[in-house]
Amino acid sequence: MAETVLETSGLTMTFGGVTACDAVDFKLKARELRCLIGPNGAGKSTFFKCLTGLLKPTSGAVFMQGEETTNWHTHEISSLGVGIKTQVASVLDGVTVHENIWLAARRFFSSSIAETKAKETIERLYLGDIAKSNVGQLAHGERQRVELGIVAAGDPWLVLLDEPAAGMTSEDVDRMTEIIREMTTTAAVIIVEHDMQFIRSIATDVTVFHQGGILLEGNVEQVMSDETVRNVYLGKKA
Amino acid sequence: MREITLQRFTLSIIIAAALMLFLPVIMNTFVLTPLLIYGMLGMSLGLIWGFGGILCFGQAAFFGLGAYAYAISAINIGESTIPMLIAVMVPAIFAAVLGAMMFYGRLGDVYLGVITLVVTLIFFKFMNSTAGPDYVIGTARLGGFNGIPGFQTLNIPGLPDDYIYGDSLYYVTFVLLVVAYWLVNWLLQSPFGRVAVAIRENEQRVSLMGYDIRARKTILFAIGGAIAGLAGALFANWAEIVTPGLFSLSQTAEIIIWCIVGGLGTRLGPILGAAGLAYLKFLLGQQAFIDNTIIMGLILVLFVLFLPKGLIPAIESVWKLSVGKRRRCHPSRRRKGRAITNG
Amino acid sequence: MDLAAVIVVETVYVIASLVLISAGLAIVFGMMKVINLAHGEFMMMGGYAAITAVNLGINIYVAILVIAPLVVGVIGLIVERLVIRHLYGRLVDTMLATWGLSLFFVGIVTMIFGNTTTGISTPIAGITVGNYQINGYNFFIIVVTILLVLAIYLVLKSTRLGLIARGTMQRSDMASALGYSPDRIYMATFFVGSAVSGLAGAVLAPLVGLGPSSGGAYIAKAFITVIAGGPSVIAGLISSGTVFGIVNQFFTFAMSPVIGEVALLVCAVILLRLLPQGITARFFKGKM
Amino acid sequence: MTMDRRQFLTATAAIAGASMLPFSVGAADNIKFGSIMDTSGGFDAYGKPMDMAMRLAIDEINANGGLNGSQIDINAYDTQSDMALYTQYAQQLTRQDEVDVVHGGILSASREAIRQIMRKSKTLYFYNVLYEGGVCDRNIFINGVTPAQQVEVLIPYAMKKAGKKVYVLAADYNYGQITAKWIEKYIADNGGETVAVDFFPLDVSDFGSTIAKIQAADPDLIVASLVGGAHLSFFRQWAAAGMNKKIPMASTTLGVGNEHKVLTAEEGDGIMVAYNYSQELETPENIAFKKKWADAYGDANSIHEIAVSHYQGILTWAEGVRQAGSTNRDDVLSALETGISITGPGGVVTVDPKTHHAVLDVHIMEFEGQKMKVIETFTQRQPIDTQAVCDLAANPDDNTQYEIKF
Repeated sequence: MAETVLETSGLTMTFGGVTACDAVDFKLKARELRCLIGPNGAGKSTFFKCLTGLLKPTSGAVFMQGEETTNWHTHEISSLGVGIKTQVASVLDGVTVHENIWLAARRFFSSSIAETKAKETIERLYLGDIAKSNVGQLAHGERQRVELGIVAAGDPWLVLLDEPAAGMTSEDVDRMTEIIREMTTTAAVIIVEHDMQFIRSIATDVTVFHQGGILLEGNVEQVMSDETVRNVYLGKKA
Repeated sequence: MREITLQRFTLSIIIAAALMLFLPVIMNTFVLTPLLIYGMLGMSLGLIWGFGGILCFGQAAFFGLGAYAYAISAINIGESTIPMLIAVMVPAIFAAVLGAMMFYGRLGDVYLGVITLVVTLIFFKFMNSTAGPDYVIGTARLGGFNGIPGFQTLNIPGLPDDYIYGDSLYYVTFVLLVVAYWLVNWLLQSPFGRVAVAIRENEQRVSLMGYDIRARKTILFAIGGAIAGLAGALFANWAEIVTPGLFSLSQTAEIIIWCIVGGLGTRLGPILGAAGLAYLKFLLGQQAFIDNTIIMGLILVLFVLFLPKGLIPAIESVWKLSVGKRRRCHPSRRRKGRAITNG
Repeated sequence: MDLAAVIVVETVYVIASLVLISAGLAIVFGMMKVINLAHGEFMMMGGYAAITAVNLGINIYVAILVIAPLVVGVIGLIVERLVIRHLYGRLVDTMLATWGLSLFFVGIVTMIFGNTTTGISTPIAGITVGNYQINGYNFFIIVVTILLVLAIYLVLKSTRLGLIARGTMQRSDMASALGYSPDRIYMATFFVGSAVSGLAGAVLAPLVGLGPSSGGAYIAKAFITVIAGGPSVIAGLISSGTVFGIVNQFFTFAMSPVIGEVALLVCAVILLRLLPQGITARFFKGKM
Repeated sequence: MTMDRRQFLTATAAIAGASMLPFSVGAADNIKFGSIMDTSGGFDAYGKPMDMAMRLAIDEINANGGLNGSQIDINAYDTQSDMALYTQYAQQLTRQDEVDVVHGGILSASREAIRQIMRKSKTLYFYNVLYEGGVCDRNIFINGVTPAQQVEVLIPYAMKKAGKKVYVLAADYNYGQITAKWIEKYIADNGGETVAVDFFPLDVSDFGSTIAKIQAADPDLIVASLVGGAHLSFFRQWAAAGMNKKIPMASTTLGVGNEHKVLTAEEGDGIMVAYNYSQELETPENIAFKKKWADAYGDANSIHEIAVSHYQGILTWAEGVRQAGSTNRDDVLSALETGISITGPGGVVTVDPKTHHAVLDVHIMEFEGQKMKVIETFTQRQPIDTQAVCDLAANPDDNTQYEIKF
């Protein structure tokens, strides 16, 4: 139960003279759900991109299930069984919902199993009605859900989500919460998020980023009531 | 699902066979053969550009390379079977190397265009400067601007004196085009092809799914190179001479125009675009009233402006519209039409 | 020693002519992210405009420096209004459409002037360096190029248009944010870019034979120079022009003009592989 | 584009004929004359006047009652300077139009493409262009000047005028490569020294470094076998550097496409050439020819060397048909192989039976005020380069382009 599936040590990312991520040490256990929060520019998105291979960290290391993945390419990291959703919905516009999800499943399973997986995922995410539609024609919330389906289709053991609730209706958010909860039965999940309401509804533990480093980690209520956090995060926001 | 594919396969074979026998009735085979060859060449770019999203300004390089590889090996070997294989392999390997260099270097669209264009120019300039007697591969003189004439042309495998030319070259070309078409079709329906289309749609997403897009693009590029190479070899056999003009900018431009006019992202579009425009060029050559380049230029500009998707999708949608009207009373059947959109 | 001087002059000349033939394309690409593949034909038409004007008895310098840029600028304006403006933001489509235009212009010029090579003589006599004669016109080209680069620099640096243009280079929505119609800015930029292409074609016309398909000889080189130069117009042009010019001349003198050309192309491929965003994306960042 | 009504009508008729009807229907007993020529694209400066010469010749024959009582129909195709179309139209001419003879092709590459098709289909073929020599094939007749005919007289003349150190510039393809060898041979034969030979692909147009290199070598004479529009800039840049006043120049190609009229007098004056034809020839045949041309096309300015060569080639073929009394290929071949002669604007042209090349007059000329002034005339020169390697009487089945070795 207490096995660590993701770990970073001294993860640092500098752009020119600016240090966006400053020697971050971070650990995540199997089937844990963790939210990364913090004001804009706190470094949480940079940290996220370093985990997913979209950015190559300046120094430090990333370990996934004990294996060092520091300078790996994105596709190599996701091939380990990591599901990733980026900030802006990244889906395949010109093809159908089913094709999107099938392709994601096909990376890990044979064609016929992928077909079953895709069907299951489509059921699970309530995408049945639009399974044959081209993703390009869908509404924002639906696209976000399709991307979640892509993430889920490969049966990942680690899921990384960047702002999954952004721009969604409350109904969509509820559905999303339910889906993510279900994911945690098999996978560890990291969510980068602004929406405090969503975070409260879903998370137990949060990590607060500030000025490129980790300010505080702990239970969501406890963190929210912390004076320092209120100052740097909520204070600034107001 | 499988039954439908089989049915469609049989049906298309029958259509192809009927076309193959019918076309020579209305047109001479020596006019038809190059149209088929250009169709194959158009298809090769249609595959990597229309389905793989790789805009290659250098498809002429693979075409020329195939033709030259055939001519040079045919002079050295004599019998045509192995040279045909070489003519497919050489451009494929070259495309793989070039593709690996570009895709592993993560070059963007425009830069890809520049590099492929530059590579074509290098071939053009190099081949043009090989007139001297020092440029020899085996017993074949490269010949510079004048090119290489007088090589062994296609023969029945194993019988170097039984040439396949004229009408029989037409039939062989037709069969090869149909085979290549079906291979491309099969490829596009396979997981590899579906991933390729996905890469065209959104590289980052596919990479996030865990697919190595660099390797896949490289392989697709090599397949496109191989088909262009085959077209080049057939062209060499038909023209019985290869010249550096095969590598020229205008040749490259024409291939791109074929694809745009026919319709990118369709399987038949580039083939029909190529054959149609090549025939138009052939007809224009028999008059002296208007310069051919004006027409080609206008066609390209007008298509980009008004029909950027090309003829085939336009015809398809018009047809669907009219069929849709007729079928309005059976709303249950309307869904069917769109399943093709991604193919 | 004299030979060394001659080689230096020839090299500077090659660099200058690379910058000159690429400038119009660079302006349009830098400001508008539009690659005008009819650039070579714009140059060719600049050449024809100058030659026609000279044949009509107009002073050769007026023809080259005033008439040719104006004529081609106006052609550019028409092209922008009729074709390019419908395609903003569609990089590949503009490339294809301008490629079509280039074929079209070749055809039109062939119909008007015939497909024969024409030209005018250079207005400047040869210059003697020690035992050598150098084409005096080379110096004219070098001077025109320097003046052109200075002019672009001054316009960008100290005029209002330049300010907006620089803003637009960084962010395409800048012009509208500043309260200017981007449509107007693009139109003006394309006019200037076309005029510079016309100027380049006219300046080179006395040196090379001019035919309807002459443009093809320039477009590839200009295209490569601009792309390899990267996002900054002036720094990009000068840096890539210098690299390519030196490589080209070194191999030309050491071996032959063909090897020189091929070396230039190979160098371009290597450069783009190493610096895929162009030289100025890595060095001279943020310069003009 | 200049085109008179008749040309337009023929052109439209040709489209109609070829596109509407899959198989052409001409008047059954008319002679079918096939023409295949670049009248657009990069080489049309050569091709257009050749096409005009061809139409002039055929109209003239038809006006005089045709050949053996039959009128001649022209089947003409524009290959647009595109190699693919050469093969295509050549096949069209032989298989669909079933013509009696084909005249045409300009560049050597196009000739090699056409030649093989004509040979296979046993259609008589005439190639009427100044070229590098060495083609040995019984099915083809070649009417242009070859290097030995031209270079052998030009080089001694130029060397006598300029000096013994020679720098050779040549176009980098078959023609240039082979001609450069001949030039070197004759330089050596006349006791001179070849300082350097530089080859330039046809699209090179910047000769700055070459001009510097030439000066470093400091020759007495330049011989230029440069071809096409891009290479024309060499002569401009040469003059712009003031070199035309310092080192004399001879050329084996300049003027063939009327380049002396494109260069200014300033740039061109003094360049030495040797060809079969000059507009300045004062023979009655030439005066009559220029008048006919001017009557048909407005003025005679566009006439050039290979247009005349083409005209003479057609006259030669017509004479062959007359003597054979039919258009049957073998009969015409035998008639031509008797060594028949015609007198054209460029003088007497005789078929050499051994090589199927032409025996003709060559004139040494100098550019002067955008004209080619005739200095000296050498009559009835044999194509000795090709004669040295080719004997069709002994080997009628030969099908090679020999590269002449010394």
